[in-house]
Amino acid sequence: MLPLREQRELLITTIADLLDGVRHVAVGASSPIPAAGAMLLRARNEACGKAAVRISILGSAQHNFFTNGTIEIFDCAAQGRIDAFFLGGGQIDGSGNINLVGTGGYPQSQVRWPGSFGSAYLYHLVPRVILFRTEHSPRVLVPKVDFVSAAATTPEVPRRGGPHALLTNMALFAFDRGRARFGLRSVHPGFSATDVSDNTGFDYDTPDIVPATPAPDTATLDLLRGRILDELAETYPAFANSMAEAA
Amino acid sequence: MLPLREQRELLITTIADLLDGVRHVAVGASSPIPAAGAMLLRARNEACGKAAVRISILGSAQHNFFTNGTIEIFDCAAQGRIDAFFLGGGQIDGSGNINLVGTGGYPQSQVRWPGSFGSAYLYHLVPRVILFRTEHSPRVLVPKVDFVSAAATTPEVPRRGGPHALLTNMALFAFDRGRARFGLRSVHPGFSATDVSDNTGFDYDTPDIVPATPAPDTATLDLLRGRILDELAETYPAFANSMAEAA
Amino acid sequence: MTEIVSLEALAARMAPGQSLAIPVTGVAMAATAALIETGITGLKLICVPTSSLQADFLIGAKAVAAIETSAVSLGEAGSAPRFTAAVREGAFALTDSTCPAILAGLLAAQKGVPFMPIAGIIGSDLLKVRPDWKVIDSPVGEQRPVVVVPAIAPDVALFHAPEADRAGNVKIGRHRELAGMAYAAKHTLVTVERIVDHNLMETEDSAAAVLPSLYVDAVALAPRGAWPLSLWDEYETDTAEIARYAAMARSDEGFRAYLSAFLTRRREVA
Amino acid sequence: MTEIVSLEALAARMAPGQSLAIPVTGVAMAATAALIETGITGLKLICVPTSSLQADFLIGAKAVAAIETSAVSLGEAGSAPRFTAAVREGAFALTDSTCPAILAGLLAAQKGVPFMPIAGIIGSDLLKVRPDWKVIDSPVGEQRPVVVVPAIAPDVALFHAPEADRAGNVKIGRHRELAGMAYAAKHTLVTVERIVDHNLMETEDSAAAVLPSLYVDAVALAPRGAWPLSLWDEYETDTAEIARYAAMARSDEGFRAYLSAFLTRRREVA
Repeated sequence: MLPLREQRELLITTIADLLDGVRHVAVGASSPIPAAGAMLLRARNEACGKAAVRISILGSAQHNFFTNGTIEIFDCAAQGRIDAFFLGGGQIDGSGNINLVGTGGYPQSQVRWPGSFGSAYLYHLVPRVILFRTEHSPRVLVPKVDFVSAAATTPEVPRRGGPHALLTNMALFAFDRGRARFGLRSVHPGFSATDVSDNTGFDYDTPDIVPATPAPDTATLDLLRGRILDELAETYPAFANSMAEAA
Repeated sequence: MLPLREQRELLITTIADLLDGVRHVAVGASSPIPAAGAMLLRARNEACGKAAVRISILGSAQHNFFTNGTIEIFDCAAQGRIDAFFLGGGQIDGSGNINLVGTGGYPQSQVRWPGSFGSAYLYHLVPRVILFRTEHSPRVLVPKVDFVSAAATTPEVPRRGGPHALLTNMALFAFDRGRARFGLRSVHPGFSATDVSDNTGFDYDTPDIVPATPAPDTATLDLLRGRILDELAETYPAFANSMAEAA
Repeated sequence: MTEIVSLEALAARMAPGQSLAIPVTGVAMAATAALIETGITGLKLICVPTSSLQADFLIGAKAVAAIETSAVSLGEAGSAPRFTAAVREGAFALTDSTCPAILAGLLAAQKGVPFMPIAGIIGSDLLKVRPDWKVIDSPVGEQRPVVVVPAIAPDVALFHAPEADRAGNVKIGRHRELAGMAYAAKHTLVTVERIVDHNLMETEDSAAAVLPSLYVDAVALAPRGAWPLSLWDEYETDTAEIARYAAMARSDEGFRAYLSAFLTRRREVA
Repeated sequence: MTEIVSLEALAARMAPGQSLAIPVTGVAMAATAALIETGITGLKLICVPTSSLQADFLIGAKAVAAIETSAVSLGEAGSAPRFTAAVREGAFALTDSTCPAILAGLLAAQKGVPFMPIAGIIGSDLLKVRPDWKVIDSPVGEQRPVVVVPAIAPDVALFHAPEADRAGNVKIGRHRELAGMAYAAKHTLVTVERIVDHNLMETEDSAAAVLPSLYVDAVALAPRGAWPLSLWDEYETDTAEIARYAAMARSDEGFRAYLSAFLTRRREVA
């Protein structure tokens, strides 16, 4: 397994790759790794003259393009003005559904998480939702969530939004919306395809040859350890510090 | 018939009386007489320690309590925060319905007025709508409007809003919502009940003795010719001027 | 990202047949002149929620195929002569509305829903001439009949404002219906009195008065760009000019003469 | 008209059993402490659209009979311990929602309509646990299934802001959900860092950041009234204090000790 800094750099780089082509990515509060991925994409696009990337970070003054209160990010998504967003989940199932509510009965859940936030809405409306959850275990990645906070696919109703990929500490999965099923795309350095199957509670497709998730190249590392850390420091000072200290 | 200034002062005073008890009155653009009536009520209430009156005048900077754009006056009415409003009409019928659209066919009306504005909405929501139209003639006060911009009563749906009174250059009518019918309340000095019936195209109830609309008392005239003119000058400089010059 | 362009380039972004949302205050009169000079036709005007000189201009210039509005009027200066004449002639598809219904339609588009419920209206003949509106029984909440109106998503929203910054953030003050138009529209074009070098989003207070560049496709400089109409804190309505227009535009020829002089004057100012 | 009152008098305006709307930013923590000191019970909390310390405080103090929320969490400091425990115990009626649905419900109340349509949500189990929500076929406009949610009209909205003027106009900056709460609520109570002598509505730019006094029943002065939470431009979250709370409130006894010290501290400041 990689050291913590390298693990994070791999995740950040993978997220930047997953975001390739988006114009506007929104990032929830307390999401430094997704924010860093979006910042890396923005920096890369600038360097090679590609389209500018707008990053909205909830709770950041500098990355706030909104002036109409809490509702604006949701309206903006409904208008098709947000291309990518991140969701997690106490549970994520093999059909891409997520559970942010709890397990062990409802409403008196024995394990209760905070609640669904905007997931039930944004999952329908944001074209490229990246499921990001560092813990890769059978208790998180389950066959069927106990409570569907947000459904990944709804054949009965047209929608532009839904899961694009699932990224954990161990692997990257792509999501096939037609089949409502994940496919393993790559395994992070230090883990094997068997580690992944041992720790995943749901069925998924596995290619004959499972590639390793590519590590960031030197140019990317330079950005990550320089400009991106500086940009992160505004919104996530503690995280930026811990990354710098790990150097 | 009274001279122009006295006519106007009578209308303003009558409007102030009709508004007695309201906390928040909204006045459309280009409505100096209704605005003056509201200002008179405010001044009177202040003088005798009664509840303060809030006046919203569309297009006035000083009488603007709104910060949420064009929609706010409508939302505010829906919330029950506006007690009184004024509407006119190219036609007003005996059931209290008003027509702001036109006559002679639709959509190719041969006489076309500007349009319904917010009437179809506000008539339902503002408890005390005062119909104010200076011209008192059979072409304005008709048996049945050619186009119902806003309906006075809708027994099929509960509503708090609707017409309270109709004030013209000639007379004041009260409106009975249960019967959807006007009743003559008073006739302005210089006119008779026969003048009113000769010039009204719809049926209405007439009391055995038709009182004269009371003229403003001295205290009221002092307010009208002093403070109210000053207040009017901010929003309606031309009107305030013409009132001052007529002195 | 927002582009800062010339008034002509801004006008050239409109295509014949598009729907165009225009406001009551913050009216882009200079851009309207530039638009008429492109020879545009077939516009579907959406007045938010009414219009005065701007709609009358576009109608007189035969640029309008359809109009949805709660009213067209010159206010103190009386009825809008080209609008009134065009209605009589049946020169365009006329869709009468009521102010909050137009704002409700835009709000539906802002929220990505197909329709919006709205209070009042029941009993109005507008329901007879608007087959696209319906009265339904409220499916949830308090049980009562309520009017529903479809979403209005204009192709383009066009307005005039005091300031934009270099990033394309636009100061709209309290006139939040301008933001509402932009949220609902596919594209938004804005003219401004001036372009400032500082970031209008910089402080909490200044940001509150701003439509973010996120919604703004292009900004063009147009000093006194609302003239002869007013622009809130900046300048008053030129009532003499509006009265002059009202008198001249009574006939088609008078309108042509007025428009021609207006366009010439604009070219000279530009 | 708005009254300017003491924090105690403001808290005394809430009655047991009322529904209370509370926001995510601009959280009136000092007023919440004053409210808990009145011994209030049976509150129906409406989190707009989520809550953190404030809801957990009120729940821990046994003041809450019902809660409608999209989430309760201490953010970086982890789960909200009293909320989590109360859910497990079934200590209140729990109504789970999703952020934009709470805002849509308030918007319906703002507009005096019984319901509001909202995009998304279909497929979520929220629809199973919310019998007051429905999926309908859009009655007008684009034909597709759409979720409708009922209006939410809170008895009271309570928030904290930087400034009010003597007339009761309140500066809310870009945080327009605070205005949305006030529009929808029957009564609105506001605490502020300071009361200023000038008219906040005076200029177009300053007015854009204001909730008008029209919607504000009472204002009370409460310097650092959001502490230990942040107040946008004014002060940051006291993360150490939140972490201390998170640790202590794991048990009911720990929560009682924390709350007691918090109330004492507030009385000493006041």
